[in-house]
Amino acid sequence: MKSELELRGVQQRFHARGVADGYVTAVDDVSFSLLASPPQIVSLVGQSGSGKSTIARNVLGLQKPTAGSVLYGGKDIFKLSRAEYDAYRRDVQPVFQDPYAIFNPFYRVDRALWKAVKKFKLADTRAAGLELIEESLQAVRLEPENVLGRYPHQLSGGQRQRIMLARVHMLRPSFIIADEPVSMLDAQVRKHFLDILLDFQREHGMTTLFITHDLSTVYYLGGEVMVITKGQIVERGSVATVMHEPSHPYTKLLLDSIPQPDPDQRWTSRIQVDELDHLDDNTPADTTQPEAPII
Amino acid sequence: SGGGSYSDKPANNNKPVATKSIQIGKANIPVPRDQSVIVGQVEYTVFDSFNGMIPNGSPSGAGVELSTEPLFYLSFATGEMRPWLATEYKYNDDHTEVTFKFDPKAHWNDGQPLGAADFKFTMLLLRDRPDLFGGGGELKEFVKDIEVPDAQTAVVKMLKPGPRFHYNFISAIAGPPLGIMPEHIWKSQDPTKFKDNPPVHSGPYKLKQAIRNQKMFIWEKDPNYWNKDKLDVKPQYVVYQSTSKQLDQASLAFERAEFDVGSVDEQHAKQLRNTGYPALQTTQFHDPNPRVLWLNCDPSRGVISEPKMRWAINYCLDREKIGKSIWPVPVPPAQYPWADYPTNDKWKNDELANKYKFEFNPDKATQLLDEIAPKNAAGKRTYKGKEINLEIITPSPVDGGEYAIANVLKTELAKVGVPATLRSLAGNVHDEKFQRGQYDIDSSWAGIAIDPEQLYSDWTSDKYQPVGKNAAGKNKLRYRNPKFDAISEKLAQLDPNSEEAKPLLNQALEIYFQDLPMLSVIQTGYPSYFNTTFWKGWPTDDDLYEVPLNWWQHFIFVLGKIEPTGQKGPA
Amino acid sequence: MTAEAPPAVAVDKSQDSAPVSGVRAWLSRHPLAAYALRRFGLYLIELWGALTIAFFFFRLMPGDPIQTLIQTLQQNYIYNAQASAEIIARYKHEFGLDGNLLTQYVVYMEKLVLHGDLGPSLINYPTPAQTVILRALPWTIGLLGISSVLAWILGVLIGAIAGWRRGKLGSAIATNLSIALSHVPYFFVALILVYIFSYSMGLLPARSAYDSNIEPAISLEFIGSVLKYGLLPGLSIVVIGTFSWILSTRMLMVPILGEDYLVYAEAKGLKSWRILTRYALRNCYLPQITAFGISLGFIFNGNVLVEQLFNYPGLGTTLVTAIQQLDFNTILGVTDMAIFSVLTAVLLLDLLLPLLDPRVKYWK
Amino acid sequence: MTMRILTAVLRTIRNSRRLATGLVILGVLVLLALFSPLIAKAIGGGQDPIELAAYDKWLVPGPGHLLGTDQFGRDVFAMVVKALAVSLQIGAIAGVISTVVGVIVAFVAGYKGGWIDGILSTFTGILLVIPTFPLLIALSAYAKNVSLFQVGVMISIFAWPFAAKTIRSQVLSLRTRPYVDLARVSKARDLEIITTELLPNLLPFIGVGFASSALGAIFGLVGLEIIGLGPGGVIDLGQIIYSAISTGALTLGAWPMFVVPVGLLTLLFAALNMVNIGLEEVYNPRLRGVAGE
Amino acid sequence: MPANVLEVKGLEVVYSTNRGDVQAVRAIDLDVRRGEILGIAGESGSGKSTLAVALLRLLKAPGKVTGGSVMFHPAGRSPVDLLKVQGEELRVLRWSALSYLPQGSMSSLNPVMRVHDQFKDVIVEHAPNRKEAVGDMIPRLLAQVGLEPRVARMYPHELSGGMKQRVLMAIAVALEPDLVIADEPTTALDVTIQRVILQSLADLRTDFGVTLMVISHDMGVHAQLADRVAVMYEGRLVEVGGVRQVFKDPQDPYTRQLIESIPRLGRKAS
Ligand SMILES: Nc1ncnc2c1ncn2[C@@H]1O[C@H](COP(=O)(O)OP(=O)(O)OP(=O)(O)O)[C@@H](O)[C@H]1O
Ligand SMILES: Nc1ncnc2c1ncn2[C@@H]1O[C@H](COP(=O)(O)OP(=O)(O)OP(=O)(O)O)[C@@H](O)[C@H]1O
Ligand SMILES: [Mg+2]
Ligand SMILES: [Mg+2]
Repeated sequence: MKSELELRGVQQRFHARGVADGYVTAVDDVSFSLLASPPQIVSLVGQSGSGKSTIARNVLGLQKPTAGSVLYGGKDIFKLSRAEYDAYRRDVQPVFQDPYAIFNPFYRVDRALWKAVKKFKLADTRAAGLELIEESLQAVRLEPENVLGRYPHQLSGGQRQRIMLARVHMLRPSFIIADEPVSMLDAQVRKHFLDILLDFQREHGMTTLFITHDLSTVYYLGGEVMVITKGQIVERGSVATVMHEPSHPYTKLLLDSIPQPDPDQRWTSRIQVDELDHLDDNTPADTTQPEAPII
Repeated sequence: SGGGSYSDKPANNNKPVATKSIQIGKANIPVPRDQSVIVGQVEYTVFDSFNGMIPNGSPSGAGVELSTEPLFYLSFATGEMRPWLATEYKYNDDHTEVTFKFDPKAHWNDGQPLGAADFKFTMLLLRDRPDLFGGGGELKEFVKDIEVPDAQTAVVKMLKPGPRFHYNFISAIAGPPLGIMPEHIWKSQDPTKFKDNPPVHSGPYKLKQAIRNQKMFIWEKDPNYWNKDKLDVKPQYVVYQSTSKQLDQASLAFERAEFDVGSVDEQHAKQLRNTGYPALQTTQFHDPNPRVLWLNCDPSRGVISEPKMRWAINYCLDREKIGKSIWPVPVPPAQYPWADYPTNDKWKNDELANKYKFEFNPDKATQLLDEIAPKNAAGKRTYKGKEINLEIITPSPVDGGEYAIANVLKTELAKVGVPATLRSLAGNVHDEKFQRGQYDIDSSWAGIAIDPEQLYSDWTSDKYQPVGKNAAGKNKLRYRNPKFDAISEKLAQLDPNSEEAKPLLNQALEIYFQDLPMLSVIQTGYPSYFNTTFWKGWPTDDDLYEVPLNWWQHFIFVLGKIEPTGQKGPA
Repeated sequence: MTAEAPPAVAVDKSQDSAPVSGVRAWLSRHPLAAYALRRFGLYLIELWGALTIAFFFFRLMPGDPIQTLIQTLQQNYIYNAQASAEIIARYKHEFGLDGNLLTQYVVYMEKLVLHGDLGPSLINYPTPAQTVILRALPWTIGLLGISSVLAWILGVLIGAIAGWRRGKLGSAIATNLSIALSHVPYFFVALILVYIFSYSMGLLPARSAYDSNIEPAISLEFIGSVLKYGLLPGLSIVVIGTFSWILSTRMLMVPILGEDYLVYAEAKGLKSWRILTRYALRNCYLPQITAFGISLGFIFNGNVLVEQLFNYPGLGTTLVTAIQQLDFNTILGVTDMAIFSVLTAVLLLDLLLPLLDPRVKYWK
Repeated sequence: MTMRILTAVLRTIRNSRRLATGLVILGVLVLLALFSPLIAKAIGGGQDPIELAAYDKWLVPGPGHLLGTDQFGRDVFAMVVKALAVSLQIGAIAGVISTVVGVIVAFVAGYKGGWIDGILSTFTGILLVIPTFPLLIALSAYAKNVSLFQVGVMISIFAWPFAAKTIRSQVLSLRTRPYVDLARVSKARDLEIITTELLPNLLPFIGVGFASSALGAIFGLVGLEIIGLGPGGVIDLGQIIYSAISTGALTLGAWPMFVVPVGLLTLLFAALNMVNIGLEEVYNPRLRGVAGE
Repeated sequence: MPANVLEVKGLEVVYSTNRGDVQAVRAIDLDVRRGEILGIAGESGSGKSTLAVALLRLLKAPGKVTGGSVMFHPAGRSPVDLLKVQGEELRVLRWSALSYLPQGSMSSLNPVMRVHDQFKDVIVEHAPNRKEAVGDMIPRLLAQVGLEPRVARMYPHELSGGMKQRVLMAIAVALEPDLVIADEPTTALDVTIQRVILQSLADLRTDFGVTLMVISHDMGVHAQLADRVAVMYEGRLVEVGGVRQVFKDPQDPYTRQLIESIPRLGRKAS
């Protein structure tokens, strides 16, 4: 029972003055569950702003849903006892979207790994810890000497993402919550990365919730898929079924819009622009206002 | 060391070495320059009110002095007492009644006669209205009634002997403690609200204009002045004006003859002299207040309440050095708590002064200190088991003379093992602490006294207040000595010039020297600066015909003596 | 949008589709009005808080201010009479110092709010403090207001250009000068200006606000005189003020330079000046407006010494005089005034900025 | 941790010439201040050169007195050196206190959010608009005998809201960074996140806050002295300048009394400003390589 | 009219860094034919953007062109070497002959100017004679990319990413330039919007006859849009050819690898 992560009627609203009723509903009555065994890969696809990251934050306990609950081993994760909380933290770990912001620019990248070693008591001695770290780095096909002791800005995006993977490899959680881990990587590195995730599933029995807007990666990974739009899951099923026999029009539109890397399969029909235009949604308007200096 | 002092040689290279001619600047005044005397003064805040009975109801140092007159003038320079509004005062034998005769010619500047009725009106108003400044107090203590047998005669009947009652009507340096007000103006007014603007006073000048934004008062000669025969002032206008806050600016204005009186400091004056500036005339003026240190005699303040401690402090005072190097101009050391005017010489007693000789002698100080405040194991002086530390305060700013005096003392005290803290406190913050006795040493000035008993009467036990309570302008020293009290009480009943008073004064002086509640440090010299471009005949060191010689009330006598040079103002 | 989740209660309420109260519905449909209302509420709270803090600061002074005050005044007049209980009682009442602290506070606030009355001033008793302040205010606004605005305009312009043409000699000079001088207090510069223009060259007056030969009136002569007398004090504020605005504008400008829209504007082949004014400057002067609003408060603080130096009949001189005489009503009045004007300026700016800058969200 | 900060500091210094220059100037000034007692001793030759009437007054600069003497016959050079120490001290005291308080308030408000933030921010906002000068006077009347330290504390009382305001807005933007989330899923506690994740990244802002409080304090002190509420027994640079002004030293030809302390202060501001700007350049990747002149 | 709009010869660009110089573009020879859509492909860091900014003369320090020539043949004007023109000459050339479509969904539009004014800017600057016609031109241009006229009155932050990108496209062709260089025009957009944009780009060529140079790392984009594709690798041009040839019969091993590594629907991980 412990090895189940379940969302039950999760709803997440945010204050947004200017919207008719004062709130936006980012996640709307979402329920699904993830099983630790057999290990699986469940993908969540949807366009930007559809609520994917919000679900990830709910699952990770970083954001308390406004309604509904996230259950871990049958218990609400916001009401766990200390021991249960420790287990939950140990078992549910993320790989985040943005490889640039995930590291504190002030520290060397090893710190993220060492912190995991210390906080989760993965090793008793420094030497043992180092061994663990090196092993995990190798598992994600990074040379420890190329990575350790470097600052984040000295590494490429792909390298950074893989360090996050190494962290997960070290922790061996039952669940990986991967929020767009590959969107910023180029094709080759991306493939590489996906292969590692598949490895994890196969060799270490980790279940992954894979969040993406890119259907081709979903296809590559296989397993289950859920399609989300406007906070609601509109379609779910095995990748094969959903990709080949989409039932929801939104899924069809998504599939249709992927540019096929084949000049012989060019689009012949046009899609209508106005059905996509929303004046107030997506693209978070940049709110970065330089702070006025105080004179 | 060094190549001498800055003002020894012309500092400004762009100026000729000796200016024989004066570059006359355009004074910032709205009246003809050659008919005006311009007095440089400090800050004014009040421009529309001339009621001295309410807080800040009247400006001071703004020329009001030229339009108000006392009953008598006393010149410290000559010792001469000049009857003015009154022609005489006369006590009865037991000093319980005093009669003032008024000059029949006297009238207010609105033409109404001035006399005994106004006197009576003013005195009774103040006696009965303790909520007015000057009200209650002395008058309530002494005045039973006032009779006015005729328009020029006022007879004050007193509740107890008051041989110094007439002091209240003498202008000695500043104005008299009590001035009289025209009954016909004030009778129908609420004295807490009335502004008396423009003021109905008497005096050779009348207010022409007060300009707030220029911080300026313009006084114009009153053509109907009642006492023209005795005093014919020469300038048509006297302008009182705030000077620049920076000394270089202020003195530049002086140099350009934009001011006739004041507006330059000693250092810049020295520079002017050295550059051959022809129109500067400097006259020394001794403030009737010597610089003194007030010492707190309250036992709760610890070691400072010991006379020996006060003597130790006395031995630490290097009066010569202070007089020579600290004060802006060289001044003599002081031993008596009054100014060294010839008028005051009669209060001196050289025999006593020699017996209690004031000298700079740190060794003697150390001896005394070892007796009362031995050093503890840590090498710190202690009094009754507590380490001593003196709190010195002063109302003077940190670059002022009194601060510097205190600073020199502090340094010397440190050398004999007495640590002290020194703080300059702004006006009321200082007064608050001073009045409440929350200090050990206060570096400031003595009060003005016409005779010593005036000082002593503030130091008696009945005026004592414990530390923390406001001593209300009286015994701020918290001095208590029954013997001194007794002498002071007897003196209070006597004419100070009488034979009986003499031995008592000597006794009091001896007690003063023994206990030293107040330490005189130096006689205070203030140079006064006059510009001779437009006016000549100012008082000089050789012919010091008047003190005080600038903006105070006695200034009218200076204005009566000066003459125009004939210099025309700039276009 | 704010990061926190709404309280569960609020969610439940909207879920069971209970009719939302009329006002709330209206407000949610008119976000600008809702914002203005909230902002105004905050303004009132801040105003009240600041006035209260200022009041208690002064009233918690140790000792008995009125007693000291009367004592001092009596000494000034060489009245040797003891301050009578009557005098003390009388002026305690006059100055609003009788009763316990809370009563004093209530009385003070009541007078202030209902009648705009700050109580009698001491430096010019019995003139009310507000009269004393209002008398000085036009001069301060004239001198400091104009020169602060001028400094702001110059500083923002030069700063923008310095950021824009960074790497050029002129820009380097402006920047480094600003670095060195932007924190120098006004009165240092004032002194140097006085030394040069007034002392050495005798060109400009360094005292007072206008020529006393001229009667104050709306005449060319008078205005000319006011300008002439205001030139030096004004200039000292403008010089240093400009430097600090240069520095901060440049700091705002430099990151903007990396913005894509500037590269894009360049690619559009627009003239350099046009890019600077329409693209770069327009994006960095808005925060400077807010900063200017806040800096208004320091006009009351920092320029006191300049006025003092020039014997200028403004608020600064009044404040110093009031301080020297411990005129609490006036000091507190000036303080209240500063608080009021800064808060009001910031309020107005906050309400106006969303209209000026399309990016500023009024629910920030 | 300390090692790491040290290397980070070294790294940043290497990256900015302006920062390095600022630090060097600052270092020289601090050294000068540290050695001021020795310098004064050397000048005085057994005697205290800044004792009143130690020498004749208003001596022109010469071999004996490099910068001449003042109106009380004190050696101006010795005064300036000692005053520099005092000014630096007051700056440091007020800078440290207001920065520490400001940082704590900013972190509590910015990180906790909610009503705590509401209250703290409103309070800071209120303090920000109260003009400090009159209040400083009221405050100094409280203290019986203000020491340098107490004056520093008083000035800090009004300086911290500035630091708090700028830093809070930074905390607000930093606390949503992914690395904070990463720390949270790594079981880090709030305090740990604040101190180890957020604080280091705020160093430049803290530096700016420190510098402006320090500068503010140095001038605040002058203001207090002018109204006679300064700390007893010490001379600071502002005081020398003020005294030069009020005595008209410039026209007397005693220019060192004005020029030297003004120069030192300007140097100090310039140094602090350079450090600030340098720090921002180094930490703000957008400014990197762009801001350099 | 010459058949080539642009003839790049031996272009070299270097970035100097404190760890030595980085050769971002190495000896590139490339012709752009009039009226075609040329795709530039290559993995991240291969120098695509550097090439674009060098051609547009927008290269900023520490970047520096160290060699080569770029002959530009605008219609109705004499050919110029883009690397040599300076100041006013360059400014005049911009937009009316050579325009730029940045990856603008977020930040290429001035946030404080209405869309309308950002159009007007270029028109006033480069075609003052058409100032009067602005009122008609803008709605027409917007309609061309499928936007309503009211968009002109909006501020950038009121537009979605896709709308911004289309506004930029409309601005890019406002003066009917000879060549439009588009750097990653769809990268930050959703697939659905990307498709719309790609459609519109194709329309632009049809409607305005402009020549397009489209930079993207997404091979799918090139397959859908380009006539010819140039593949870059480590600053070099490894292959240029017709789109079909490049995809079906890649000559260079790197190109082959690039095409193979694309995860695509219908090809599952083994
Ligand atoms: N902290 C927040 N405060 C307010 N609104 C938020 C917050 N986080 C997300 N939202 C809103 O919730 C909606 C869903 O956002 P979310 O980040 O979950 O989308 P996403 O599917 O992850 O998008 P992307 O693919 O761009 O990452 C969006 O409209 C977003 O603006
Ligand atoms: N300002 C710069 N300083 C130093 N090196 C740079 C700079 N800009 C780019 N480079 C380097 O030049 C090379 C080419 O970069 P460029 O941005 O042209 O690549 P790209 O093909 O556009 O990549 P992407 O697909 O990620 O946009 C890279 O190795 C990059 O690191
Ligand atoms: Mg997301
Ligand atoms: Mg690129």
